[in-house]
Parts: sequence; structure tokens; C-alpha cells
Amino acid sequence: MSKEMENLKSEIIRSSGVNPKKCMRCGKCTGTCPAFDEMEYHPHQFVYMVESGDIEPLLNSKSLYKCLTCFACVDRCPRGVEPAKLVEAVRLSVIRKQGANHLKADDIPALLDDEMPQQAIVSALRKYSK
Amino acid sequence: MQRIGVFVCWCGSNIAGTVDVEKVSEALKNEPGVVFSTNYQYMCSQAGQDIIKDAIAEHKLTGIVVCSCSPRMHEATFRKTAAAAGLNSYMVEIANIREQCSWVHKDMQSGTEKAIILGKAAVAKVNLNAPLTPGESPVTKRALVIGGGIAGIQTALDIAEAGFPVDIVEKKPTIGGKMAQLDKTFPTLDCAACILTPKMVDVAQNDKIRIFSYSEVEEIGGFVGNFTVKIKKKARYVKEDVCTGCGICTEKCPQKKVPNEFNMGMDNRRAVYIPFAQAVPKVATIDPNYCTMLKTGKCGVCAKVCTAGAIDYTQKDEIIEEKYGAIVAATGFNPISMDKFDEFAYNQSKDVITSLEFERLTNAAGPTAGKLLRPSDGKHPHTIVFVQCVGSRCDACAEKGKEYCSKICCMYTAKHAMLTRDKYPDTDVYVFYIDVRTPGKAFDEFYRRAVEEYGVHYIKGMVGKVSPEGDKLMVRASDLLANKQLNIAADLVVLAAAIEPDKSARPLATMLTASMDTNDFFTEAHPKLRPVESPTAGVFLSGTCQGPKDIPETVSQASAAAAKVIGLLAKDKLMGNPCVAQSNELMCNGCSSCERVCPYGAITYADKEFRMPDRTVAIRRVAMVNEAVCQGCGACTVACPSGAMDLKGFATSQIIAEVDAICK
Amino acid sequence: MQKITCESLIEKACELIENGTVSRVIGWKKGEFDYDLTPAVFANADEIKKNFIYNDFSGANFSKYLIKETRKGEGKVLVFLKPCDTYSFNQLLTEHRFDREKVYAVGIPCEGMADIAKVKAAVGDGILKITSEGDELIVENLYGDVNKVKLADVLAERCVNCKSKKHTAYDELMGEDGEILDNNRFDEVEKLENMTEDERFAFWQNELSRCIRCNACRDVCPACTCEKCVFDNPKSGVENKAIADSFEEKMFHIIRAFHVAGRCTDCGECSRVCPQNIPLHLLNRKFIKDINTFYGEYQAGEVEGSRAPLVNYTEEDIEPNDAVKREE
Amino acid sequence: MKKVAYFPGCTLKTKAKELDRYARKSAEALGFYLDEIENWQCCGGVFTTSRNEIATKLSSVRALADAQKKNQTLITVCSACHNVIKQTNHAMQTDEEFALKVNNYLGAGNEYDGKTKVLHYLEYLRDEVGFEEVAKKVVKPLTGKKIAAYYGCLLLRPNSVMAMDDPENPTIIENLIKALGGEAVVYPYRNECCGGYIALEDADSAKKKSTSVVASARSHGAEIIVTACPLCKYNLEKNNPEAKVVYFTDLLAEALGVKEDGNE
Amino acid sequence: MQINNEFKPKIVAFCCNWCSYAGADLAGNNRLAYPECVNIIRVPCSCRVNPIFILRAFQRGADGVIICGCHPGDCHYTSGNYYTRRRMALLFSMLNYLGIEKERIRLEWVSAAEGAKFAATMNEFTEAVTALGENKRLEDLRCKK
Repeated sequence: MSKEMENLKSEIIRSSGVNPKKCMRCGKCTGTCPAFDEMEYHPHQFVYMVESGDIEPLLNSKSLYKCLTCFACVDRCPRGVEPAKLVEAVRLSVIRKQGANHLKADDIPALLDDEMPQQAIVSALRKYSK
Repeated sequence: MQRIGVFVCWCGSNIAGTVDVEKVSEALKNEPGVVFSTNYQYMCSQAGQDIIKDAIAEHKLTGIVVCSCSPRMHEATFRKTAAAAGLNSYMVEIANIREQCSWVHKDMQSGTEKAIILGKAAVAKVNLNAPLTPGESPVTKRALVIGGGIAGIQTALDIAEAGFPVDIVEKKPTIGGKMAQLDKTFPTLDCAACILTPKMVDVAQNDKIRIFSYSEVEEIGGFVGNFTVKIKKKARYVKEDVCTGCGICTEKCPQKKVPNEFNMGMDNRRAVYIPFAQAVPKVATIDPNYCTMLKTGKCGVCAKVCTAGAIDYTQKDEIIEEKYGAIVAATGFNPISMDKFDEFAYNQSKDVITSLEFERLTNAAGPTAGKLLRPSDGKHPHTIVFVQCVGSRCDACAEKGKEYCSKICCMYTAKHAMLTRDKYPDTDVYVFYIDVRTPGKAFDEFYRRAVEEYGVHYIKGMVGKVSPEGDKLMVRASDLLANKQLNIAADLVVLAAAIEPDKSARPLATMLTASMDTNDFFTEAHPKLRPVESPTAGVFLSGTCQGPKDIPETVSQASAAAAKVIGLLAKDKLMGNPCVAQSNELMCNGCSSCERVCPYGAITYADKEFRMPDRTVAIRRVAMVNEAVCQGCGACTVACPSGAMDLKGFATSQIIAEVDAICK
Repeated sequence: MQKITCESLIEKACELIENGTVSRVIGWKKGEFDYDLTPAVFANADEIKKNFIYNDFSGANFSKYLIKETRKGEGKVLVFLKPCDTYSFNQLLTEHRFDREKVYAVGIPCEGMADIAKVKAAVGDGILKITSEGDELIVENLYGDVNKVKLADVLAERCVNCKSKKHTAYDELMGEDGEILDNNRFDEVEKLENMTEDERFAFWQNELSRCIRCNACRDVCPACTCEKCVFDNPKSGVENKAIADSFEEKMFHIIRAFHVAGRCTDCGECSRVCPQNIPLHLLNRKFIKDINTFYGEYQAGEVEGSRAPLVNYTEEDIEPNDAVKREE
Repeated sequence: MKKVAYFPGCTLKTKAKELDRYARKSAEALGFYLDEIENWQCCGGVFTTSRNEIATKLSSVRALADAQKKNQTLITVCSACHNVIKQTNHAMQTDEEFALKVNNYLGAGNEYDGKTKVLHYLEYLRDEVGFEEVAKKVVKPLTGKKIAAYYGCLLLRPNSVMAMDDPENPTIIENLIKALGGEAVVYPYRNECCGGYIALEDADSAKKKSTSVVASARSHGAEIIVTACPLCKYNLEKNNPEAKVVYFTDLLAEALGVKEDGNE
Repeated sequence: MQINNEFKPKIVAFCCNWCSYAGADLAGNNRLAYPECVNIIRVPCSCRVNPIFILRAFQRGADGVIICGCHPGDCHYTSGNYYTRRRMALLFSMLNYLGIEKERIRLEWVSAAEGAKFAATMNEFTEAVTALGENKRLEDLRCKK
């Protein structure tokens, strides 16, 4: 593992509070995930890849923005690993970088319709931008 | 003042090579109490032992020190030597000048100096030794087995076989336990009833065995060899000795809507019932929670139809007190509740069942007469999903699941899958697994057969959610090897629920002062070398109350426990280790510190009268050590603030004498 | 809050002895001066009315007296317990040291007791009379001077760092109950911990070398209630009647503190009675602090029947080698 | 009348005014008053689980601190606000390092110690008012209506923090429906995600999820779907124009007889 | 330095009968050398070691005291060493608080199989105590010759 990845891994673990070593690779998170079809890397892969330091592919993956934060994986994990928190931490490590926002305020008007509640906009901004 | 003899062994050149043995025996001559000191090539040889015996006689020795190899090697030898010469064997101390001196040091001079120091320490200790006699206690030659499952049955049969009377206490109306509910057994696929029920009959017919069914242990007192136990025989409202087990009452009882626990509540029984055809004892029991007569005083049908006149609505609980020399815990297991795992929809659909329920569904004596039919609509299921590790290996939160592997699920699931495919080849069977664990004779072959010969779909992954839709159960799961999420429309979902110790184990452990782990499994005296004994002397462990086990393991452990019990009951008297704690009543505060650290429950308290200096009498609570139970660890001696508690053979004064001798 | 006065206690004591609830009363009796009170047992109302006293110097913790007193005679013993005393009371009950049935405990609130050394330091020697007025003490001396000192300024050390105004045991409570307090009682221990090894050694060498081995600390300690003390027992390996060497001082105080570790209620009596003013409570508090950090908060005497930390364990306890800071 | 601190949230002031209005009216009919805290700010809509994300959680902490000053329980109606505020409160209670950083931001004198009790309006009805009491106040029972509760994610998960109900087999809304005289339809997708905020940039994904929720409710016979979340309502309605989705406060107000247009 | 080289400390090792004493025997069987100054006292269990014994050893001239027991969880008496661990944690901390050199006292878990660990531990401990020199802070002058 490169020094850089080593640092990134420990930052992700620290900020998420998740211990990926607890994972016993049962795949219940992935068996549970409602966003499975939209993701290229699935919850159990996030856990495994962070643990093994193979984080680069995750940083560039659209999967980061497909997690619905529905916490189903968090609740159902038999080991208390909380994969959603790990996905969030990886995403934050990307969007916290200068200019790396996934969603820009300027993009929003085009995405709106009349009925969409404010809640959707603020939530998406929280999830996708810094 | 002691008259001490010192015997320095050369151990050929093992000691004499690095230690000047002559100098050692010479130096120790001048120590207080020493009246004789010599050295010899091999003290442990017959000639060496004769030197010791002769010296004891000739010099009227009251204590001896042997400077030789480790006491772990020859302490027992020299104790026997001393005893043969009429000296109390606990008047012997060993100075370990081989393993802890000559073998680890190179220099003759410093090695000799150290040997002298070790010898002096031993002499200092012996000066304070007192003759010790192992305590003796009689043994009640009767055993109690708590739990009448296959573990309890096997233990009881083996003990009875050796000629000792044994009682089984079973809280249910019949013995047989979980195994009686099973259909087939892995890996040989014998029918469980075919191999269990003959054993149950053996138990019933063995005149050394008494069965207290529908009974519970209320109170346990005493200690190894001398337990006193109170057993509560719950009122079954049927005279056990009169009932012929004809079953007419169970057919005529008008109360038909009682969930049948033997069939996991999947059908009903009457208020008066015999759990199953081969029950032992085969007598009826009236369930007071449902019996109309007992609840309202109106009915009495069973009494009318009983030609034997066995029904007795006035029966009361009965307490029986009995003495036992040994107690075996065989309290067994239960599947955990599925309430906290409703992502699998156990509480939302009747067609989501546990593996034990599946056993009943496939059992010829079960609610469907052995036909595999869905509980909801009685249809034949075509797609069945088995989910492994439901609640096992789960440490997300303690109230939900169990951190341990339940051990038996992989094999019984393979069995279920295989038998289903065997009987109903038109069924698709999926097994979701995290790992398939099959250590055991012919186990992995069995699992492979399920895959290779019977075409069971084993999928590495876990079910995330089961959604009842229409008459289907939509199963969403992962297939980790294919990196896919699967959606299977199943007809039946079977959950391999984790197993946990029976709830009665915890209060029983408290009564026995036997220790338990955090999961409420009984702890072994030693996990490797004494696996069927509890650390509490006289208490033995049989079956799953000690940890998850399959039937062959349970039976072997049950027999092993029986062997230990037989070994104990075969003795007329128990000889204790005399190096036990003793409490000085005059100094004891009665504060309970010692009791709290004692791992064996060897300490009890009594109020004693003491004559005070002013001639008044004061009553004080003081500790008393049960020498038969104490194992001599000494934890109490340090917990005791006043120093009232001391350890024979390793007394405070003796250890201090050794410290002083070494540091001089 | 209702201020408890000497009169109200006398009234209560007389009432309980006259209505037969109790047969004896443990209380304070005036000594030579207003500030040197001695514990006493009263058997009738007249004695109580004549000699019973309660003032800002009624610091003595009576819990320990119950052991001997409850073994004597018939009937119950009345004891007045300040909040801190109830901890000792509970601890002794936990250790089965007296029969609860033979005691009638009346909880009394406490705003702190005065330390005569601090009073003398404030107003000088030659004190004749001390009375209390509001939150002040009025001190009259030989020379006819009348000085006032605030009670808050002359509080005994243990009261400065009072750990609780809440009674943990009583049959009857006079006044209102208070709360368990936040306090800074470990500050001094921490200060010592932060010194170097050499500095700590010098500090304690200086303190403990003053010990005259009078055994007052042991005799007053409500946890030191052994039927026979190890220091009086020739077989214990620590017996010694007098200090003969600097080692003895350390041995005595280490073992004394160790024997009460996990049982000490931090009542501060040891330091209060030490004629040499050795801060002995700092030894006990070190153990309390360590126990709190290593094994979780534990206050002896807070809950009757609780399992003391030294007769308990978990599988994950700290290793002794790590219990001592290694980085120095 | 008993006052409880109330955090409405931004959507309740705009797109989901009826959720707010009927919550207040029903509360009064049931004998408590929603005391809107002053100067509240948007909760942010989602809780960022990262332990070092401080700034985005401050508005929630301020709301919690406000409620504490009033010495009141803090009630929310919107599922999202509820989730964010409850999770923030939990972090303040359990993550010392986080709490310290937050309190440094809040400044001396404004620290928050985690002692406010956060309840969802539904919890308040169940635990404080009691569904039996609610049933007694019903004047227009919803008799004959087949109503499916839609919980979504935010009310129930993560269960260790939300601790509102069994996350896999919840009963709180069903019991409310029963108390109001309606027939509760239980269906497996009631705790599945509607797609949430993803609707903004991946409408297809949201559509997939929302349609399966509605299909599941319908296949079990539901006529009306009830929710507590404006975003859930949006997603379900947008992707299933024929579905009738209402807020639980709507039904509540109707049954209690405090809804103006009872004939909709 | 000269003095230190000549200084030979006196070390008392309390070893539990079931694990550490057997570990010491194994060190002997394998001829793993350690200094002569280490003298072993056999106790049934490390929980038999009273703090009084330790102080007594220092009083009588020991320069270092080491307590050895079974690894936690392996105690022959199931729980003895857990109590030892608590007692010694408090005692060590107290001695250090009084300014006694922390290197003079140690607790090690040595199993019956760890002969090599026993020898290594004793070598290391002796070295540490030798570096400290004579025990002055807990000495009893009357016991010095």
C-alpha cells in the first residue's frame, strides 16, 4: 500500500468510525442494498477495498453518489460494520477537495421541478458538494 | 524446633557438574534446625531413598529438604519415601537446584552459591511446616442428571451401567429433548426416533434410573460427594403410577386449541396430552393453563373416560429431597427468538420458518405427517431458500444475536437441502452461506454430496430481506462470487437460527456455584484437559449446556461426563488436597472478601459466639472453608484484610521465611 | 435549608430514647475546649441534655463505633450520620460488620466541618470559646479578643473537596437530602503524578519520615475494623510497633492504604487525626483515582452490597506493567 | 395546555405546509401545543455520518440547545429533520471528541450537553398522549379505508439511534391508523427506500424504487399511502401519479375533525 | 559504570506452580541461561502473592521483584491471575507514586510452554535492575550487612 493510500485509509477509518476488520464478508449489506443496480462497487466491496487499501477505484466511482443513505446495511450488518458510513467517508474524502464537488449549485435549477421539496435540494447538496 | 535432614542430589553430573554438591550439603548443615546433611549421586534411586529413610529413623528427623530436580518431577516420590519412613509426607520440601540452577547457570562458584540459597529457603520453609492430613469426606453413591435430552440420557445410562443409582430431572413431561423432535440425523441419515427411542426405553426400564419428569431442581446445597438437592415435582394432575398411557383422555378432552409445543406450535394438542407417542414416562399431563376443569371447575371429561382412575385434579406440587455424590448439568439448548431478525419476515409470514420447525414439517410424526407442505396454505413448495447464520456470528448487538458459531447449522442445513431434493426432485433449493463449516468425520463429504449429487444451489452470500408478496416470498440476497444481487421468488424460507443455552441453565449455575461464560454456557474446569468438568468439584457437564455440539459430540461428552462421575462415585471416601485455605476465626471479620474471590464457592459463613475479654459473649460472623471444595489457590489469603485467611502448605509465614532466606 | 442545631439533635435523641426506639445514642461530648469533641455513648435523656454537643467541630465519623456498640446489650443504637458518614456506614454493612437491625440511623445534612488548625492559623492560639453564627465562627480568646472567621475559609480538607451531600443510608432524615457533588479531590494526586520520580520520592520521604507510628490513622479509619490488625500480628510479616527505619514508614502506609483500597470511602479521617499532619488521604485517593481510571467509577459505600474492585475483575483489565506510566 | 418545543423544518414552511398545519391543529385537539423554537435553521436534510463533519450539524445542535433552554422535549414531524436531529443528539451524547468540537463552535455559555429528549410527533402520540387517548378524540373515524403506512428509511434507521420501533416490522403508524378507525395494510416495502434525494440527479433510480414501493402497497390492497416525509411523498407521487399519498397529520386532522376541507 | 558492572542485584521471582514455575523448569530443560541472581519462590497461583511479600523482599535486600503467572484466561484456578492483575496494577502504581523506580517491579505472564520467554524475561529484568543499581528507596538499613 502506498503511503498516500495508507494515510487515506486511516483518515477514512477515523472519520467514519468504522472498523472494516470486523467484516466477516457475509454480503448481507449487498444483499440488502436498494441501490445495488446503480452501483459498480457494492457495500461489501467498499468495506473490503478500504481495508485492503484499494481505494483509488472507489474515489473515481459513481457508486459514491448512488448510496441513498437509507442505513439498511447499517442496521442489518451482523458485525456492526456500518458500510454506509464508510461510503460516506470515501465520498467526503473526494468532495472535500477543491473543485471536486459532484453537484454544483449552478446545475440545480435544471434538475428541479415544481413539486420537488427543498429537502431534496439541501440533502443532495450535503451529499454531493462541499 | 524441627529436626531437619538435608539431602543433596548430584543427579549424576546434571547437578554436580555445575554445583559443588559437597559444599552445598556442608553449608546447609549450619542452618537452624538442620541436624543432618548429606549428598548422594541419585537421591531418587532406591539407594538414595534408603539413605533418606535411614536418616529419618536414625536422626529422628521431623522434616526433610531434598535439593534435587524440580518438585514437579520428584516431589511425589520423596513424599512417599518420607511416608514410608513414618514421616508426614507434607514435611518434605524440595529445593530445585537442577532445572532452576545447575541447568541454567554455567559458573561453578555462583551456581553453588545459588544452590545454597535455594537450599536455605527450603530449610527456612520446612522449619515452619506442619504435618498435614488430607481431609476425608464420604461419597453419596448416587448421581443426579439435570436434563433428559440425549446428553442426560446417555450420561444416566452409562452411570447406571456401572452400577450406580442415578436420577434424571426433566422439566418437560417426557425425556427425549430436542433429538426427539428431529427427523433424520446427519451425516448417516438415520431416523432420530429410531436411534433415540430405544435409549429412552432403556432408561425407563433400568432399575438404577429414576426419572423425575415434569420436575425442576429447586435448591442445591452441600459439596462434592455430599450434595443435597430439592426437586420440585410439578403437579401433572395425573397419577403417574396409575396412568397406563392409553391416551383415551387425550382424544376426548374438549379443549382442542392448545398450541402443540412438540410440533413448534404448528398444530394443536388437547389440554390433557402425551407429548408424543414414544414419550417416557408414557403418562398424560394436564396443562393447567388450558384445562377447563382446573380453571373453572366445570368439565371433568378426562376423569370420566379414564378407566384406570388416574386423573387427580387436586394434585399439588411435591418437593423431594435427595442426596447425591455428583451432579451432571445437561440442560441443553434452544434456538434463539427470531423477533429481532424480522428482515427475514419470520413474524410476517407463516412460510418463513426455523430449521427446527422444518424438522417437524418433514417428520412423519409431525403436523403434516412428513409431507413437506407450506404452513400457510398447505401447498407443496417448489422453491426453498435456506438462510444460514441467522443470529450466529453476530456481534452487532448482544440482545440481537450471538457472537459464536452455532456449529450444527451447516450440517443440518445440508441435510435438509439434500433430503428435500431427494424426496422432491422438482424443488429448487438454495442455501445462502457465509462459510460452510464441516469439520467432522464424513461431514464435508456429506455437504459435497448435497451439492454434487443432489444439485442444491449453494450461494456464497447472505439474504438481506424477505418480502412476502402474494403467495411468494421475495428473497433479496447477494451472490458474492458473481458480484450480483439476486431476487428469488421462494415458496418457503428456512432460517438456521442460532442456538443458545436453555434459560434454566443460569439459575442452575447459581445454585451449583458453577461458573458460566458471557453467553451462559457452562465453563469447563480446563478447556482442553478437563472439558467435561465444571471448576466446581463434583459438577460435570454434558452436552450443549457447555457449548454448541452435534449429536455424536454430545453423546461422547455425555459418556465422558459419566466416566468422571463413575470415577468419583467409585470412591468410598474423597481425599482432598491438604494444602487448602483455613480461616482463623479469632481474626476473621466476616467481611465476605474471601468469599467473593473464591472460584469454587468453598467459603461459607456462620455466626459464632466469642467470649470477650470483659467476659461478655459476642456473636460474630466468621468464614469457614470447606476443605473438600477448596482447591488451594490462595486468592482468599490476599483478599483478606486481616490476614485471618491462610493457606496450608503455602502459609504466609512460610513464604516470608523463604523471602527472608533468599534476600539475606 | 433547615440548619441542624445542637438543640434539634438533642430533641431528636431524647425523643427516640424516650419512646423506646433506641436504647443508646452515639454522639459527641465536649472535651476541654469547644473544638475538641470526643465521641460518647449516652444511655438516657438526662445525659444527653447535659453533655451532648453538636457544632462545627462534630467531624467524627461514628460508623465504626457501631461495630462494638451494636454487639453490646439490648436495643438499638441511635447514630447521627452526615452524608459522608453514610458511605462508611454502607461499606461496613457491605462487609457485614454490624447488624443493621440494631441501628437507628438519622441522616443529618452537613455544610462542612471546621479544621481547628485552620482556625488557629487565622486567629491565633489561646482560643477559649467558639460559637457559630450564620456562616461565620465567632472565636473568643484568652485575651478577650473576639474574632470572626468564615466557616468556608477554615473548612477541613475533606470538606473543601466534599464528594457528596447525599445520604446513601438512613432510617430517618432530618432536613433535606443533597446531591452527589462534582469535586476536585484528585487535583492534588494529579499534581504529584505529574512530578518526576525523584520529586515524588522526595515529597513522600519528607512526609512519611514524620510518622511516629501512633496508629491514629488506623484506629480512626472506618475501613480499618479488623478484629486483629496485621500490624499487631507477629505472623503477618509487617508487624512492628515503632518506626525504626524509613522503610517501616513506607511499608506501614502502603499496606494500610492497600488494605483499604476499594473499601475506603474517602472520609478523610486519617488526615484529620494525624498528629504530624501527614496528608495520608493522598495515598487513599491515589488508589481511588486509579480504580476509577482502570476499572470504571467506583465509590465504596455508595451502594450497599456492591462488589469492591479488588474482589472483582474483567477479562480486559489493564496490565500492571501498563498501569505505571512508562514514558518518563 | 402542555407545551413542547417544535422544529418544523424548511419543507414544512414551503412545499409541505399542510404537514405543519395539521400537525399543529391536531396537537391542539389532543391537548398539547407545538411551541416553535425561535430562529431555527435548516437541519440539512441528511445526517452526515462522518465524525469530523462539524459545521453542517451546528444548526441541529442549536435547535437542541434551544429546546433544552426551554426545558422541553423537542418534537419534529418531518422524518428527515427527525433523523438528522436525533442522530446529531446521539453524537453529542456518545462522541466526546465531536461534542467538544461542537461546543467550541457554540462558544462559552452556549454549550449543549446532550440532555434534550428528541421525539417524533408519532412517538409523542404513542408514548406521551397514547393511541387510546387519540382514539377517544376521534370524531370522524376513517372506517373502511385501507391505509398503508410508508415508513421509508429515516424514521426507523439506524435503529440503534432512532430506537422508535422494530425497524423490520414496525407498528407505530399502523397502530395510529387503527386508532383513527382505519384499516392498516401491512406490506413488505414499507421500510424500503423511496430513492430520497437521488431523485434530483438520477430520476430513473428514484422511479424504480418508488414504483416498487407503491406496487407492493397496492398488491396488499392499499387505497391510501401515508407518510411523514415530504421527500417520500414527492417521490411516490411523482412516479406513481395515480397513487394517493398523504401525510399522517392529514389523516389525523381528518379523523379528529379539525381539517377544513374534509371532503377531499 | 565500573561500579555498575560489579553490582550484582538480588532478584526474587514469584512463580505460580502451574504455568510459570513449569516455564522456568522448561527453561532449565532447554538449558536457557539466565543470571544466578534470580531466585524463584513457588506459589500455587500468582494470586497467592501478597503485596506484603513483595515489600518484605525489598526490605530484606531484594533489588527487584517479579511476579509470574499463567496468561489471563489460562489460570489453573480460572480466575486467580485476574485478581493478581488488579492487585498488582494498583500496587505498582502506588509504588511509582511514592517515587519507587518502576523498573524494580514487574509482572509477566509466562506459560508452561514459554521456557524461552521465561529466560528472556529474567535476562531483561536483571539487566534493567542492574542498570538501576542498588535498591535505596525501599531499603531497610537494619537488614543490610
